[in-house]
Amino acid sequence: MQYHSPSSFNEAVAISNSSSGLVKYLAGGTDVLVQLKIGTKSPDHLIDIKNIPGVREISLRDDGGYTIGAAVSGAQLTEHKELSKKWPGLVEGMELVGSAQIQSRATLVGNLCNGSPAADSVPGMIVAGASVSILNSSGTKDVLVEDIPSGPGSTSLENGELITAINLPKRNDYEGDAYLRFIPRTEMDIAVVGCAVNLSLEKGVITSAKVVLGAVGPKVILAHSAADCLVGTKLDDNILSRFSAKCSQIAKPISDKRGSEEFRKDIIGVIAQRAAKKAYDRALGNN
Amino acid sequence: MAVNVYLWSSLKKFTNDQDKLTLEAKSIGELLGVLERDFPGLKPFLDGGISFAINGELSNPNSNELLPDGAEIYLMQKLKGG
Amino acid sequence: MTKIHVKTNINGDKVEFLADPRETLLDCLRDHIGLTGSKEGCGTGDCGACSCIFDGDLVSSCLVLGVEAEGKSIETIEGMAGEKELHPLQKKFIEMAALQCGFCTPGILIAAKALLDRNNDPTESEVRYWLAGNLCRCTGYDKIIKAVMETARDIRETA
Amino acid sequence: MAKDELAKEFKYIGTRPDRPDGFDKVTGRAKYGADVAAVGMLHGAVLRSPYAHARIKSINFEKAAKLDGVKAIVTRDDFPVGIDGDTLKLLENTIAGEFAYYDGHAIAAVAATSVHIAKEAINEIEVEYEVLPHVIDVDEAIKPEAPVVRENAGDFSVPEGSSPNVASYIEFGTGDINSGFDKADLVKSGRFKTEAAHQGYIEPHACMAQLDHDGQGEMWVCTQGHWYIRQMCASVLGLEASKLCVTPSEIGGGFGGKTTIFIEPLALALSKKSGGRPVKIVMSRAEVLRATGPTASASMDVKIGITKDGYLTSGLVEFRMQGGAFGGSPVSEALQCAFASYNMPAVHHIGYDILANRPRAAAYRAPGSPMAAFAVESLIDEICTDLNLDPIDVRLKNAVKEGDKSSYGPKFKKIGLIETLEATKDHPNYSISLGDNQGRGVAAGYWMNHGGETSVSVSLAEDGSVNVTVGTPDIGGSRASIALMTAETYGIPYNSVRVNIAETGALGFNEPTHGSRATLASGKAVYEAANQTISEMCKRVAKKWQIDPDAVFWDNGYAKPAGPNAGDFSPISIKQIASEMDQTGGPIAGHHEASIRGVGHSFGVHIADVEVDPETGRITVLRYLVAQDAGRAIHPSYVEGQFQGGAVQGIGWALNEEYVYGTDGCLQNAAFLDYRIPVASDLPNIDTVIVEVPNPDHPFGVRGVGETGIAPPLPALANAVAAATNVRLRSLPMSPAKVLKAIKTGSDGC
Repeated sequence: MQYHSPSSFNEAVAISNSSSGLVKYLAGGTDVLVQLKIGTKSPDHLIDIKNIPGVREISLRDDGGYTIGAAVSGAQLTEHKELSKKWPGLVEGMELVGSAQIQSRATLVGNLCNGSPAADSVPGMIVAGASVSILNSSGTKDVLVEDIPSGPGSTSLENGELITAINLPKRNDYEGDAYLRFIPRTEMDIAVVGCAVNLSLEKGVITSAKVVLGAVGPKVILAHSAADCLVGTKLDDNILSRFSAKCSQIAKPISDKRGSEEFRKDIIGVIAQRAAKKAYDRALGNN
Repeated sequence: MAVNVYLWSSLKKFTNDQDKLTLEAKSIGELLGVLERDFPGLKPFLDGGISFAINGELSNPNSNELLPDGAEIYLMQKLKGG
Repeated sequence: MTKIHVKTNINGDKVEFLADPRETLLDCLRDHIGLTGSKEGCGTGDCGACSCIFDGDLVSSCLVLGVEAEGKSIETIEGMAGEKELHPLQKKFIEMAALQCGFCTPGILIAAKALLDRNNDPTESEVRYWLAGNLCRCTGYDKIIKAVMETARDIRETA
Repeated sequence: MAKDELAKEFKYIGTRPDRPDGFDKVTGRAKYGADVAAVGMLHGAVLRSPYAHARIKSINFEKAAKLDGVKAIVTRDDFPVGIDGDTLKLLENTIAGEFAYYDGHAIAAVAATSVHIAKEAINEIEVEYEVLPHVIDVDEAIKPEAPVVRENAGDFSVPEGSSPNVASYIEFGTGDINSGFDKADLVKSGRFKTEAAHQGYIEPHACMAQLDHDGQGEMWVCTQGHWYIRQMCASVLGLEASKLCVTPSEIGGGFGGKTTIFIEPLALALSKKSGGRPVKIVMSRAEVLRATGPTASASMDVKIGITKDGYLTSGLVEFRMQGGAFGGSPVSEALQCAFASYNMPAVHHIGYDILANRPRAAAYRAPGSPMAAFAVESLIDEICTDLNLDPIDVRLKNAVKEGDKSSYGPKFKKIGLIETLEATKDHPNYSISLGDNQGRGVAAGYWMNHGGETSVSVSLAEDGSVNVTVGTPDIGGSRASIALMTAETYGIPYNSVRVNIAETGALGFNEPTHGSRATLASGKAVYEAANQTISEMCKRVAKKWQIDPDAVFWDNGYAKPAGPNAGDFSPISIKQIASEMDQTGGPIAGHHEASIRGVGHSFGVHIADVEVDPETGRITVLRYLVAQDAGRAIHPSYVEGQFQGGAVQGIGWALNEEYVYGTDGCLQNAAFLDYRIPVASDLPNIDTVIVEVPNPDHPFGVRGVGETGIAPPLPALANAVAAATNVRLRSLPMSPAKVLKAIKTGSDGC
């Protein structure tokens, strides 16, 4: 295995394109190093992007949105007060990844590129309408986060393509998001199910809703029809139970060591309902 | 000197269906010898490692230990500990 | 495999070593530098026994490559005590019997120090969640949590 | 000094000084299994079976051997033949012969100049397997048509016509159970199941070994008992035991799992084959979970009769326990613990030790007792609910006391179950009011404790300080407790005692630190050895004073004349005696070797409060109380630590820990990520009450405290969940999915 530590994104992509064998980018490393340890995906070339200038920065763009560098850690997100206030759901999703030790290293981009349907930060990014900036040999492009996951452990990224940053749109008043997951312990588990909800309100009535379900399909599920049943409502109990049932119905989980199909279908509704309530409360208070 | 030996009932098949034996033995070693001589079917059990309770006190076997007259002796499988 | 020359700073000392790029920072600390206080309980970031401070951040050193240490500054359990006396957390752990086998202790002390350095008035719940990445199988955590809480109180009182 | 004089008032015992090894352990200086290296050292790695059951048709390691840096490869062919009995089972488990019996079973091992090369070499070894049918579940394994794990595995005890996977059978009881059931107002029965749990020590197994062709060798190893390691390694390798010197490292937890061999003989064999170079093997966490430990899984039927005013009339248990491919589940211990807390007119016990394609079970804290407690204490709780009786009162009515015959035969001497029950009843936790979805559970637990083979020495340093040398590795503060007992015996300050853990050459045989025996047995032996040196000191002082040795007695660090008739002499301190040793007859040292007797049975009672999320099935432990009879708490902090640690291991076993196997019989959760031991945020404080009913047969009243605490949490939590949800879970773990299903359907299907 060869280790590279380029000082620019272009150099990183160039190294990737000129290397043979399995090439991996290294950001926080909390997945890549585990794969190295257990020997599942031993790369021939590892390209560490952490020494590229700006890669650990969170910046407020002129349009009011945020750009989050590819190597920004979970801890940095949590410590960023403005961002946490505007996108608490997105931040809490990332914050749920692993321990304090993991939080110092793990990144949104890494969590996304690992391709796990149970990735805690991905549903929050999708409901936020986040996009990623991708650099490849022919230039840069912007792609919605929801278009990146393509299946368990896989993404739509082509060989050599590098995500350089995550872009969050501007946050408006009376909007709120939340992410909740279910795990057997209180910490250190992979989500059995997860759900992110983002709501916009007008006079307490939901005008738009986005709902993403995690760990209940081969990749995250955009639950459009569940989101639709929230629009035009004030989230009363009737709506919530319809919403909950809809989410359970949309979920297409498998049975594995972390949970059975039946259990996942059961509790995704419960978790989604709780996430919706939390997002709604936040949207009400967010002005 | 007679002592009373209590065996777990799954061993009765080796002791003519008795789970209490009154045997003449002055020491644990002698007792083990008598058991093996009179009830050869017990040998694999005795060889497999056993613990004793002599008048309520649990211990590993010590062949030289003298037995009080009328002692109440339980033979059990050797205990494991964590 | 060609090894890479790494120059770094560990517990205030300049250190150089040759790392196989596959080696973790934990491997390098233990096998090349002789600092075996950081332990490997899992190698996959689940147990926290290898906790170190890496450029000011609490990390699992099993999830950092040795070559990433180039130009960085690292604190390990071996550097926690002062020249004359133990760190207050170390003293309190001994005093309150917050360790049994002691294997997870270095990682827990490093993690607890990282917490108290940023917040010397944590709630019990904050301490428990902060230390959730540090597994201990002996103590049931009770005395560990109490020792961290008491140390925090002592630090506040002397501050 | 007679022990009854000592038993009353203590100067050091019961205090909480800093442990002697504390400094080393908070500074990272303490050396554990993987923390050493030697000149010329090689690194070992082990090839393990990817199948649950397979015939090994061939092993080809030509390619692996050619890799640069590979120095030795061993397979079963490098081990002696002609071994049988238990030693053969040990060897078979160390390295597979014709068959691989479980996923993770060692097939071959490599020593190379680096870990990376050793691992590469492992991947280059070609093994041809013929996959065979496997069986994992205990109830499946006992069926007559189940795949046969090992041919002819049943021993002398197995009744004719039993399933081929029954390794041994046990049955005992007392009284007429049928008439007991007839006398009962309520007879209740149930089937209970527990999954295997791993000891979960944070330190993976590690050793560094060196073995020459002349059969002399050395080993550094993390173990609870290095004489066991020596004995087992010598027997599977055909070595002379005394030629192998085994030094214990500090040990990062064991809980019973580090009382046997796994990688140690492989390291020795690799060393020998590489010309005597030291070889270090360190297991990965996945190897630990796939190939070491765990405890047995169990399927248990219980039937209990009770009168309407709460007196137990009769009990019947049939336990089926799966202890892996070689047998050895703790079924006999489980049966002994099942009804041990109760004085019942009639009890009967039946047990089966069953084989399955799983790793060979190792001891785990109070082996067998937690499963037994889960079955029996859960059913008693169901009965209390049915009859509307207070669970502590029912246990008090039936609790065993001094003079009662135990459920497995022998009479109890002085025991403290009643005192322990009363302590829980009086504790504020028992009367705190509970909210919605909350419940409280009570359960008792028992462990018989253990003395065992023990050998220690004590020597006086020239300044009057004392060196104590024991053979029981310090896992949880035993250096401190032994130093306290030594200080107490001499009447010298705690800090004037240094406790060393010796290698195998320095003392006679010692059983491991297991069975709650280190403080009990080493403490008792050190007391005897110290008293030898005290007699010697009195003798030397008597010579100096020219009086009869009997006229000198020892008091609080001084030799004193026994009374006015002995003469008028100023007391002489241990310091002075020590400083004059070289002129009064040479070194003063004592030693004691014995199979330690006088163990004291230990009972514990726990109270758990939980809250259950009715929508997700998630259990939160709100508060937890452990009360246990310690006999005497030598160092109360470490006694509490044992209570708390045991309780939390039990909580983990009850809630989330389990072995998850695929249909292929392979372990799917061989990592701490998915083998879910409790983390700090899962738990409340663990409250403790140390009950002290001194063990009359120990000089300081010690009973042993390590084991009992793991048994009650399993039923206490199940009982609390039943109280919170009105649903009884009879199988563990009570994972959220299972609890939710039970809430929805009214039962967990067990």
